[in-house]
This record gives sequence, C-alpha cells and structure tokens, in this order.
Amino acid sequence: MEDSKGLWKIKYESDLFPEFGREIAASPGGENIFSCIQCGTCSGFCPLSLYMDYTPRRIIAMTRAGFKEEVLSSSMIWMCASCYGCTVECPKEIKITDVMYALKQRAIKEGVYPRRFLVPILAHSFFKSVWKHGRNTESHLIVSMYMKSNPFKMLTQSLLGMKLWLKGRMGIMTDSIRDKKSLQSLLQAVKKIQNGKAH
Amino acid sequence: MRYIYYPGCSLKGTGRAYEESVLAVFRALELQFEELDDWNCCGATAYMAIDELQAFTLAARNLALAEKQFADEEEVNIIAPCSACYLVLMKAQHYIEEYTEIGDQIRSALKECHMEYEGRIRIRHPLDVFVNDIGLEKIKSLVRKPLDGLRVASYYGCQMVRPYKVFDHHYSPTTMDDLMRALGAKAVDWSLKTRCCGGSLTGTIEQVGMRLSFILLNEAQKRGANVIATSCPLCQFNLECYQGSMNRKFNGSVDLPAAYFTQLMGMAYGISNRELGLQRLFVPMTSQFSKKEGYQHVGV
Amino acid sequence: MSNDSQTENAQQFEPRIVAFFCNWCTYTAADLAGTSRLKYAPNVRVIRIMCSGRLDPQFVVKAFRDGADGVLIGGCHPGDCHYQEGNYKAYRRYALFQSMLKHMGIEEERFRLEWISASEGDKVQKVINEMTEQIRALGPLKLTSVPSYRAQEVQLDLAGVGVEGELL
Amino acid sequence: MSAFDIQENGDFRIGVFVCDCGINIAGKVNVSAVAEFAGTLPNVVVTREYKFMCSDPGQELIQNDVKEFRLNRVVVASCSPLMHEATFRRATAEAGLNQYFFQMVNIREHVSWVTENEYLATEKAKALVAAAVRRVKVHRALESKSVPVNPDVLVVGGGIAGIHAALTIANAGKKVYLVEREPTIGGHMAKFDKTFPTLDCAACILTPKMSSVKAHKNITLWTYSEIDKVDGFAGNFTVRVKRKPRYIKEEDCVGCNLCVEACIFKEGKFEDEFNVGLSKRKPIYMPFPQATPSVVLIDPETCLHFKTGKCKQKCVEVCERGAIDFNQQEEFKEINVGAIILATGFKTFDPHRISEYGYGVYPNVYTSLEIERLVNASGPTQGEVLMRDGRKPKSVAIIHCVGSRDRKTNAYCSRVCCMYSLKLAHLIKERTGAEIYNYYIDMRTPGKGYEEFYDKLLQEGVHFIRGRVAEVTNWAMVPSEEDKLIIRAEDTLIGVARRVPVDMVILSVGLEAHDDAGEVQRLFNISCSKEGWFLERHPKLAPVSTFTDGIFIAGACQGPKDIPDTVAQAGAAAAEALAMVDIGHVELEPNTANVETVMCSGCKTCISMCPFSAITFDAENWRAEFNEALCKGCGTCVVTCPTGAAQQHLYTDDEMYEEIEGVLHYV
Ligand SMILES: Cc1cc2nc3c(=O)[nH]c(=O)nc-3n(C[C@H](O)[C@H](O)[C@H](O)COP(=O)(O)OP(=O)(O)OC[C@H]3O[C@@H](n4cnc5c(N)ncnc54)[C@H](O)[C@@H]3O)c2cc1C
Ligand SMILES: Cc1cc2nc3c(=O)[nH]c(=O)nc-3n(C[C@H](O)[C@H](O)[C@H](O)COP(=O)(O)OP(=O)(O)OC[C@H]3O[C@@H](n4cnc5c(N)ncnc54)[C@H](O)[C@@H]3O)c2cc1C
Ligand code: SF4
Ligand code: SF4
Ligand code: SF4
Ligand code: SF4
Ligand code: SF4
Ligand code: SF4
Ligand code: SF4
Ligand code: SF4
Repeated sequence: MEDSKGLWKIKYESDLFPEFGREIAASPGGENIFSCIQCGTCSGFCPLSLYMDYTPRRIIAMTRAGFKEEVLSSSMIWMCASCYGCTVECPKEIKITDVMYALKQRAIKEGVYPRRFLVPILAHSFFKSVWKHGRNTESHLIVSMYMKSNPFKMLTQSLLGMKLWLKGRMGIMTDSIRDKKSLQSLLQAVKKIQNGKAH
Repeated sequence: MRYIYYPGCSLKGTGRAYEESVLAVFRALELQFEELDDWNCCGATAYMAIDELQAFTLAARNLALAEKQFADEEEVNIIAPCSACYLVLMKAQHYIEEYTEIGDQIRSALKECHMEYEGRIRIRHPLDVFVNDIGLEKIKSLVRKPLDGLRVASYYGCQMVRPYKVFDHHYSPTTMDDLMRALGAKAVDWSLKTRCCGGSLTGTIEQVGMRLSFILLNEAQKRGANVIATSCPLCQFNLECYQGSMNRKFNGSVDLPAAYFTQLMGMAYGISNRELGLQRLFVPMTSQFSKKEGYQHVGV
Repeated sequence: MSNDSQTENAQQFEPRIVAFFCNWCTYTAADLAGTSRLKYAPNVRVIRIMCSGRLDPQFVVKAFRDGADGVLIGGCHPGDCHYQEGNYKAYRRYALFQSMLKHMGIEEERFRLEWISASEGDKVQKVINEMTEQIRALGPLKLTSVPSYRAQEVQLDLAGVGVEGELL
Repeated sequence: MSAFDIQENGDFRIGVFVCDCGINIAGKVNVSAVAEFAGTLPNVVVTREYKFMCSDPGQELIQNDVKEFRLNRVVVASCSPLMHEATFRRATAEAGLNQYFFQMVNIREHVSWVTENEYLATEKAKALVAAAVRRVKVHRALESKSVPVNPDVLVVGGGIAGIHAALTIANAGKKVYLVEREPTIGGHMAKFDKTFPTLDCAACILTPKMSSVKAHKNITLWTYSEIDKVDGFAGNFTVRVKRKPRYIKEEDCVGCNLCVEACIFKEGKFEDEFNVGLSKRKPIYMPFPQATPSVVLIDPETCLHFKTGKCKQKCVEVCERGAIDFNQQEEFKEINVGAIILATGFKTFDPHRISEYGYGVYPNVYTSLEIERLVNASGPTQGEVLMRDGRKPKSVAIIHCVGSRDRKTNAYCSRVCCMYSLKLAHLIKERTGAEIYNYYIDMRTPGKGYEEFYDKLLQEGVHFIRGRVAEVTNWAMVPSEEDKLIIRAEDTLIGVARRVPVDMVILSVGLEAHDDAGEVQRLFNISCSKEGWFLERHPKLAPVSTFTDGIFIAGACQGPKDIPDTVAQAGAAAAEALAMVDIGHVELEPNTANVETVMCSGCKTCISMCPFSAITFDAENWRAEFNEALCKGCGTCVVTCPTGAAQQHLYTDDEMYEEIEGVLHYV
C-alpha cells in the first residue's frame, strides 16, 4: 500500500501475515474474531470511530486477513477509550475492546506504535510508577509523560495542574504502599511463570 | 453486612472529593466498612495495554488481601467507587475464572508469595450497594434537605455498566435516576447516560477527549440539567476541568457543574459542603442554583 | 479398544464408557452431533434404548463388571419424556444407585445421567468429552470385588422409589 | 414359524454388511478392516463392504447373500437406524427372513462423523459391530401389528399454513377439525396489506380461502379454542379441545355488528389486538371485518356487565337473534383423529429487548407488524401512513435484523424480514414520497422474483446503507437533526460512521417461536430445536414429519419462512397426513412389553409403573396382564419386575446384556 490517497492500492497476498489473525484470536478475548460478519455495529456505536484512521470493524477485518503492519501501526488501537460499547453491542459477541488490548500489547512488543504518541507513553509511565510504588501518583505521571513526548505541551498543561493543586486535588507527595517488596516479588513471580510458559 | 472499601489511586488525588463524599455518605447511612489494608493500584486500563497478566496480578493481590482481611466472611464485598478500578478488579476476576491459563499463572504466583485468592470476592459499586443493599426507602428516609427542583442529568459512564451488566442496563440504566428522584431531584431524560466521556484521551489526544466531554455537557445542558451527576473520578474530571477550553474550541457555552452523585446525596442529607468536598469543584454548584428558585442551600 | 498396544500412544489410558441413550432425544442428539460433524472422544459406545426409564441398574453393574470405566445415561429433559415420566423414574433410580455405587467404591464421576434434548448435539459432544477426561484422570476402574448384592433387593428398592420418590 | 425355530436352536449363520457411504464412512473408518474383523467373529459366515448399502444394488447384495449363504441373521453397519432401519428390515424381510432378525450399527453419525482419529474410529466401529453380532443372535421372530386408522385429521393453528392444509385434506374427502386459538383464523397474513414479491393484496388471496374453510362440509372450525389433552398414538389419537366462551352463541350470530354499535361504550376504549394496539375497540367487537367465523365476541375483562354487573346491556337489547349469552361456559370436546398437523406459526420479536433502538421510548419508533397495519387499507388509518402525532413522515429508516442474527437475542436469520422491509419501503414510498433508508447487514433475497424486487426498489431511489444500526436517539448534533430521530450506524461500504435524521423508524423484527411452544411440544410429544421451533424428522428427507408418527408440522412453527414456503409445506404435510389415513391402517413397532406367564409372581410392582395403564392384574391366575394395544414400549415396567417375567420385545434383558458385553469385549 502506498498511501491513503488511493495510489498503489493493491495488497499482495505475499505481503500478508496469514498467521496474525490466528495469533490474535488465540489471545484472551480474541476468540470470536473469525465470526465477525462485518456488520459495523461496533464502529457505529464507537464514539471515537470518526476520529480513527480505521474503524473498529475494519481493524477486525484486517486483523483476520493478516494486515499486520497496517493494524499495528494504526492510531485506532490507541484511540480506543475502552468504553466497551462495541463489546456489548456486537451481535457476534466479539470482545472487541479486549482485541484492542491484545493489539496494543502486540504493538508495544513489536515496537511499532506511533512515536510521540501519548497513549503508549502514558501506559509506560503508569507501568513504571506502579512497579516502584504500588500506586500511581497522578501528578508525577503527567509530568513524566510530557517530558518524554512533548515538553513544550507541559506549559499549557501546567496551568491546569496548578488549578488542581490549589483545589487540593493534586498531591506532590508520592503515594506508596507499605509492602512494596512483596508486590514487586509478586510481579516478578508472575513474569517468570509467564516466560517459563512461553518456552 | 460489612464491606471492604477500596479507594484506588484517583480517589487520593484528583478524585479526593469523591472519597470525601463517599465516606461522608457511608457514615450517614451507617454502613459498616473497613479500608482495604495496604491496597495497591488496581491494574488500571493503561497498565493493561502493556501487560495484561501483570495488570490482573495487581488486581489479584488486592482480592487476595481482601479475602485475608475478611477471612471469616463467606462472601467478601469490596466497594470500589472508581469505575475504572471497579471494572479492572471485576475483569481480573472474570479472566481468572474464564481463562484457566491466566488463572493458573496468577494463582501460582500468589502462592509463591504466600498469598491466595479463593474466589470469595464480590466487587461492588457504591451505587449498587446504596440502591440494592440499603434500598431507596432508607435512602429517602434520611433526606433532610430534599433537592427540590434540581434537575439532575445522571451520567453513568461506561465502565460501571459495561461490559459486565452487573446491576443495571448497559445502555439505558436507571439506578442513579431512581436515586436522584429519591433525593427529591428531577431526573433529566437524555440518551447519553452511558456514552463515553473520552476517558484518558483528554490527557493524551486532548482535542478528541474534550470533544466527547463537550458533547455530553452540551446535551445535558440542552435538556435542562442544572448539574450532571457522575460516578467516576475520571468522568468527573473530564466533564469539569476543561469547560473553558471546550467553549473556546467548539464555540460552545457549557457551564454546568459536574458533581459526584455522592455529593448530591450528602447535600440532601444536610452534610456540610466542606465534608463533601464541594469546595474542590471547578464549576461551583452555585453558578446554576442561585438562578433557580427552589434550591438555595448551596453556598460555596 | 481391546489391546491398546496398537494405539499410537499406548501408555495413555483410554477409558471405555458405555452410554445408554434414549431413542427420542439423546440418541437423536448424538445423530445431530454427527450430522453437524462435531468431533468428540471416541471412548463412548452408545446403546439405544427406547426410554431412559428402561435403564436397568443391572445393566450398569453388568457394564462395570465387564470392564467399563464409566456409564453414561442420556434422557429427555424433565417434562419432555416421550412416555410422560420415564426420565423421572430414571432419575430416581440413578440417584439411589449412585449412592450404592459409592459403597462399592465406584467414584460418582463414573456414573452420570444427563438430560439432552434432540436439538442439543453440542451437549452430547461436551458431556462425552468432559466425562472422558474426568475418567481418564481417575484411571481405570478397579473393582476389588465383583459387586455382589442380591439383585432382587435392589430391584424392589428401586421400584419403591420409582413409585413414591420425589424428583430432585 | 417353524423355519425360524431351527435357527433359534443355535445354528446361527450371520452376514455382516459394512457400508462406505461414499467417503462419509470410508473416509474415516477403515471399512475393509471392519468387515475383515467381522469375519473373525463366531457364526459370521459372510462379510461384505459396499459403497452404498441402502441403494438397490446394496439391498440386492444382502438378499442374494441371505439366499446363497443360507443366512438367518443380518447385521448392517452404516448410518443411523433412525435413517435406514426400515429400509434394511424390508430388505431382510424380502429375502425371506423375519425382519427382526436384523440389527443395525450406526458407524456414521456415531463414529466416522464424530471421530478425529482414523485408528480409533475403526476400533470403535469394530466394537459396535461385535456387539450387534452378539445381540442379533438372541433376536426373536416378531410380527408387527397393524391397527386400523381413524381417517379424520386435526389441524392446529389457523394461519395460512393451517388453512391450506385443512382445505387440501377436506378436498380429498376427509374430515378435518381446525382448531385456532384466536377468535378468527387468518394468522399473520390477515394483517398484511400486500405480500412480496408480487405485491398482491393479501386479503384478496386469503379471505376466499378463509370463507371456504368456514363453508366446507368436511371442516369443523373451532376458533377461540385450544388443545387441552392428547392421548393415543399414530392412527388413533384422542384429543380434548377446550372451547373458550365468547359469550355469543356462534350458531345464532350473523355478524351484523348491531350490538357493537349499540354498546354503551360509544367509542372504542381498549387496545385492539388485531391492529396491534394502534386503534381501540369496544368490549364487544368483531376482530376485523373479514374475520372468520363472522361472529363477534365479548371481552369479559373490559365489558361492564362482567366487571360491575350493572350494565344496561344495550347489546342484548339490540340483538334480534338473541345471540348474546353471558352465561356461556368453557366447553370441552373430545375427538378422535388419525393424524395431526401442527401449524401454530410464530410470534414477532419484542424490540423492547434492544433498548438501543428506542422502542417504547420514542413514539415514532414502530415495529414492522405495526406498519403492516398502518399501510393496510382496512387498518386504523385506512392505509394512510401517519405517525402517532398525526404527521406524515418525510423520512423513514427501516432497521433490518432486529432480534435476528444476534447471539444476544436470536442467532438465526429470520429469512423474511429483508423481503418485507423492501415491501414496506415500496409501500411507504408510494404513499408518502418519503426518503427511505434501509439499514441492512446482508440483503437476503433468494427466491423467485425476489432479487428482481430488490432491483426495483434500488431503482425507486430507496437508500440502502450496509451497516447494522448502533442506536436510535433524539440527541441532535446539528440544527438539521433537531426534533428528529437520529440513526447512528457505520456505512460499511464507505467505511464512515453516519448520522441520519428521520421522522419515523421501523424495526424489522425477527420471527420467534411462541412462548408456549414448549408446552405445545410436550402436549404433542414432539421435539423442539433450541430456539423453540418444532423439530422436523429430517431437514431434507422428512421436513414435515416429526419423530412422533402421525404428527406433522407445517409453516412458520417449524422455522421462519415466507408465505410461498409455508403453503408448500402445508401442502406437503396434508399429503403426508392423507397418505397415512388413506391406507387405513398403521404398522406398529413391536417393541411392546409382555409377560412370561409362568415366571410372574403376581407382585404387581409393574402395574403402577406403567404411565399408560397398559398392565392390569388378573386375580384369577394371580399374574399381570399386558395390553399390547395400550403399551407404548418404554420398557419401564421391565426394569422393576423382580422376577424377570416382564420383558420388552426388541429390548429384552438378554439382548441388552449381549450388546453390553459386545461393546466391551469384542475379541
Ligand atoms: C411484518 C411481517 C411481514 C410479512 N410479510 C410477508 C409477505 O409480504 N410475504 C410473505 O410471503 N410472507 C410475509 N411474512 C411472513 C408470513 O407472515 C409467514 O410466512 C406466515 O404468516 C406463516 O404462516 P403460518 O400459518 O405458519 O403462521 P401464522 O400466520 O403465525 O399462523 C399461526 C396461527 O396459529 C394460531 N396458533 C398459535 N398457537 C396456537 C395454539 N397453541 N393453538 C391453536 N392455535 C394456535 C395463531 O393464532 C395463528 O392464527 C411476513 C412476516 C412479518 C412478521
Ligand atoms: C452445485 C450445486 C450444489 C448444490 N448443493 C446443495 C446442497 O448442498 N444442499 C441443498 O439443499 N441443495 C443443494 N443444491 C440444490 C439442489 O440441487 C436442488 O434443490 C435439487 O436438486 C432439486 O431437485 P429436483 O428434483 O427439483 O431437480 P433435479 O435434481 O434437477 O432433478 C430433475 C430430474 O428431472 C429429469 N428431467 C428433466 N426434464 C425432464 C423431462 N422433460 N422428462 C423427464 N425427466 C426430466 C432430470 O433428468 C432430473 O433427473 C445444489 C445445487 C447446485 C447446482
Ligand atoms: S460489531 Fe462485531 S460482527 Fe459487527 S463488524 Fe464489529 S466486530 Fe464484526
Ligand atoms: S471500546 Fe474502544 S473501539 Fe470499542 S466503542 Fe469504545 S472506544 Fe470504540
Ligand atoms: S351478537 Fe347479535 S347483534 Fe351482535 S353481531 Fe351477532 S347477531 Fe348481530
Ligand atoms: S354488556 Fe354493556 S359493556 Fe358489555 S358489551 Fe353489552 S353493552 Fe357493552
Ligand atoms: S432476512 Fe434479512 S433482515 Fe431478516 S434476519 Fe435475515 S438478513 Fe436480517
Ligand atoms: S445467486 Fe446464489 S450465490 Fe448469489 S446471492 Fe443468491 S444464493 Fe447467493
Ligand atoms: S413398556 Fe412402558 S408402556 Fe409398555 S407396559 Fe411397560 S411401562 Fe407400560
Ligand atoms: S412385576 Fe413382574 S412379577 Fe410382578 S406382576 Fe409384574 S410381571 Fe409379574
């Protein structure tokens, strides 16, 4: 595929990843994607579909067909706000929101998500904070996220942060659990078990 | 019945007023509860994007701690006011049951750390507990300053009713409307009760997130609401914090307080504004009510 | 499945299950599973009876004694019996007989009664697979002593419940 | 029977015939290995493998072998006995053996089609064949009983299916009882204005048939009646019919409607069932002008006389024929029939269940059935398409698949709604000129002239948007959406989410089985599919038969279908019923219970077990006596007999034991 302007619009079978659909179908929540009848209820319901490069329906179709590159680099999967509207409305009981999670994880794993795109960065910051403290402190999160993606944007946001702080809604102190050790070893244990399974 | 209270990270930060009002209402209703000891992050949505299994493990630690704390209880009821926590905890529970591999991995990791999750947990939203455990009768009986004339647009958001339809309909829920009527308010009839507010998008793809919140506020205002009642700190934040920028960006004129439904309950019970955290709102409740006859006692 | 020496996986224990299926519902459901090409464990041999009410406890004893590792009965859902209430009678006998088997040291998973209507081909598949796995986990049935009891007594007991007993 | 006696003495000569069924069996089971194995079993003198055993050459093969090898027992391993047992029994009989010296082994439905592994499938087939070979040895020669058939037929349900079946049978000279639950026959079709794809007027084709039902000398029509009890078996059913009181003497009422006009309620006040609530009726009413029978009825729930006892009874005053009878009671009729046709139809899906579509919330959201009444010249608006607020719609959305193709409601396709949506689109366009948007997932128009009809609609300028509607709201985003219903859906062909504002929304509700389908199924002792549709014996080969002999099904009670298919099926059911009652007798499977007199101790245990009271006590000889005519062959009594005196033909203890042993140790 050349670009979205309609040039070079042909996809060769040899450029597809036929196993991609099966792999996503095998991840938790993905089990029904091969039942999709392309009815579009998901996209019709999705409050965000109009801002997306591909609608959820098309993502399902493309996943199934093995359009791995397009799917993983799509902004759609990051734009999903997890409202679960599509999931409860789908006539084939496809857990579309969970499929989006599976795709996000896959994208992160393969490192193909859009650079400076805030959602994956937010997710990473979140991950770190919880790993360290067991809880997340929203103010820290926002600072670290903007530092990584768009330090300039910080300036516009700091006004809001200030307002929140004045209302007592933004702590500066790091919130943390007591037994951090146990939490970290728990997370490590599950990681180990998971990796053990993979091999 | 005894409950375990799970605040979650937001209720200690941006959603402080939610915690304050939830606890005030708990006390007014004489609900027996204990905070979950040494609770950790629920595993929230963003975390899930990186590693689902770890997210569910985080949730499972909370569930295991709760079971330990209420060791003698056959069913441990956890109240999670934040809709995101509510959903993530519940989702972890479902996945542990439905997907044996996930269940096995998490159980054995817990075991390694000398913990155990037996499955005695029932995750509850305070709205569910109020309406279904305590009952509208009792809720009504405690009202001291009925919210007469106040027009409330109940906003349920997504994750409290989807994908698990635990206590109300996933598209056209009614519990909160019933509750508001019990407090003496008028429930505004509108069709966006469960439409997404933009969630965390306000923080990432700002224009889009704001747009979604704007749609909700605009419609609620058009339908004559004086206040929009929320049940989730993220929804409340989105609906409230950007009203100025929204109006500039989308050429609108929204000016509508977004309060926690527990704050409205507290007001009807005559609990002080400060106890309910009303002073923390950006769009003060007065901005609307002073114009209204019938409801005067808010003075922030 | 006589000498499993020929099976590819000779080590694995392959349970033998005898199933008695009612002609009107479960036997038809098993046919439906076939026409729907639902695959299930090959460990079950189906014997057709006209009604689950024909299921004689002695058939069960006979099956266990002759080397079955499990016995499955399939009948119509309560209220749907082609002969009005044969399945109720089957259930009562089943419940009573289940407790007798326990005394003989036969695990309850080995003797199962299921209501499967003519349209539930998928349930046939599910039940057979499930039961095969459960019995595989239990291992072969080892009868320490051949169940010795006076058939007649059981017979009378069962007849008694058949008439008086309440379902469920 | 002396010829059989010798064979029963132990000189068994068994032939085993294993079928390939093309590749249906041979593709999974090693058929030659099974046949070869069978040859090693005691008393087996010949084994064969053949491509299609049920074909004529296959049957001849069996018959020749019986003669050539002097076989006295036959085993066929092929498909399900429910499919071909009769075929092979006949072949056995034609070879000169008693037809019950035969045993069938199901190695297709129960083996080749359900097993993954070829080796294990072959082993399973061998075990089953071994069991049959053992069992067939203890088979006994039996005679099947032939009993006379009652020539009358009962048809239940007076929709187009029941009407057509009843007329067909009556025209063949047989007596028919037609029992309908509602006060009039006609079913759903009577509610329609036009029918697809020809757009012929429903009333014009249906009402003549309805009147001929009423007028036919061979048809007894009982409307406002239900089946209360069914006893007996194929050829000889006894049925009790409950006739609900309509408080009108049916024989006396001439349908002049004077009483309706005179009723003290000046205006209709109660929901009119026939117009699905779109208009009001009085307590005394005629369901609709062409109702058959043309007799009014009184609804005791709303009539003042019944509610207060204090009505002036204007209706009675005005009826010159004295047809009104407030004291009418429920009545029971008992009839005997040889065959029964069930034609109870369907109900439409209740769209309250999908609250996203706003039915019951927004007044201008309608079901398709309501629209059928709205466009009907004899409907509440005389065929004018007016909304509840009296306005004519300028734009209309028709939402397909409401309650169909959806795992949360009904997974199946309702099959008629695409076509009736096209029909309604056409009629509304014709009458209002409105813009019409059809929202569909797939356009399903398989049928003669159906695709052409679709094409016609395309040309008429009706909009077609391929996308399942997500929600119907009244939430306006732009000024043009104010005060409209907004349809939100993805136009999947364009790949864009669209919002279309309309005045009126029509929900093309799917077809569902009646709520009481389960009860009816039990009453008649037939089976239902999971969705509640009555189950046919075989979808292709016996589509109007059920597993219960003598009971047939026709029309939408078997599954969603349109009128042409309904009528075709009704004709088929009528033919099957006729074939059965016309021969005059039925052969009964001899699987009845009997008693070995000398062994019976007279304990009476069996007597109370029989649900059909087929066993009585002979006090003189102190033993149980079995009535074969009443016994239906469940075998329950056999189980309880402590002496083994009670036995069931075809399922004797010996036969069962041999089969159990057979499947368990075949080598
Ligand atoms: C909105 C709509 C539009 C349609 N338009 C068309 C069309 O244009 N062309 C077309 O070919 N098809 C159309 N169809 C399909 C058509 O309605 C059916 O094919 C047809 O009605 C089936 O006839 P039936 O006799 O089987 O069932 P029904 O019409 O449902 O009749 C069944 C009868 O049995 C009675 N009954 C039910 N239960 C009992 C009981 N227990 N005891 C006694 N009586 C009982 C009922 O009262 C009813 O009178 C349409 C369907 C719908 C929903
Ligand atoms: C590729 C294909 C696959 C199909 N698969 C399926 C399927 O899987 N399931 C399904 O349900 N349906 C299937 N169908 C449809 C199915 O074939 C038809 O429904 C069915 O064959 C119709 O049967 P028939 O007896 O009406 O016609 P036919 O099968 O066409 O039989 C008509 C007979 O009449 C004879 N004949 C014709 N003219 C004369 C004459 N003038 N005088 C004397 N004899 C004459 C012909 O020689 C023929 O033997 C399929 C169709 C096709 C084309
Ligand atoms: S709603 Fe479900 S079936 Fe329809 S297009 Fe989306 S994923 Fe596919
Ligand atoms: S869960 Fe995501 S994809 Fe689904 S409707 Fe909501 S935002 Fe859209
Ligand atoms: S009851 Fe009498 S008045 Fe009424 S329609 Fe019949 S005949 Fe006419
Ligand atoms: S009794 Fe009175 S209310 Fe009833 S139908 Fe006659 S006139 Fe009408
Ligand atoms: S016929 Fe058409 S509208 Fe009806 S369920 Fe099938 S596809 Fe949907
Ligand atoms: S012509 Fe055949 S292939 Fe084409 S839509 Fe019709 S049935 Fe399907
Ligand atoms: S077999 Fe059944 S129907 Fe026949 S006599 Fe025995 S109990 Fe009665
Ligand atoms: S149960 Fe057996 S022994 Fe007793 S009366 Fe009946 S047939 Fe005779």
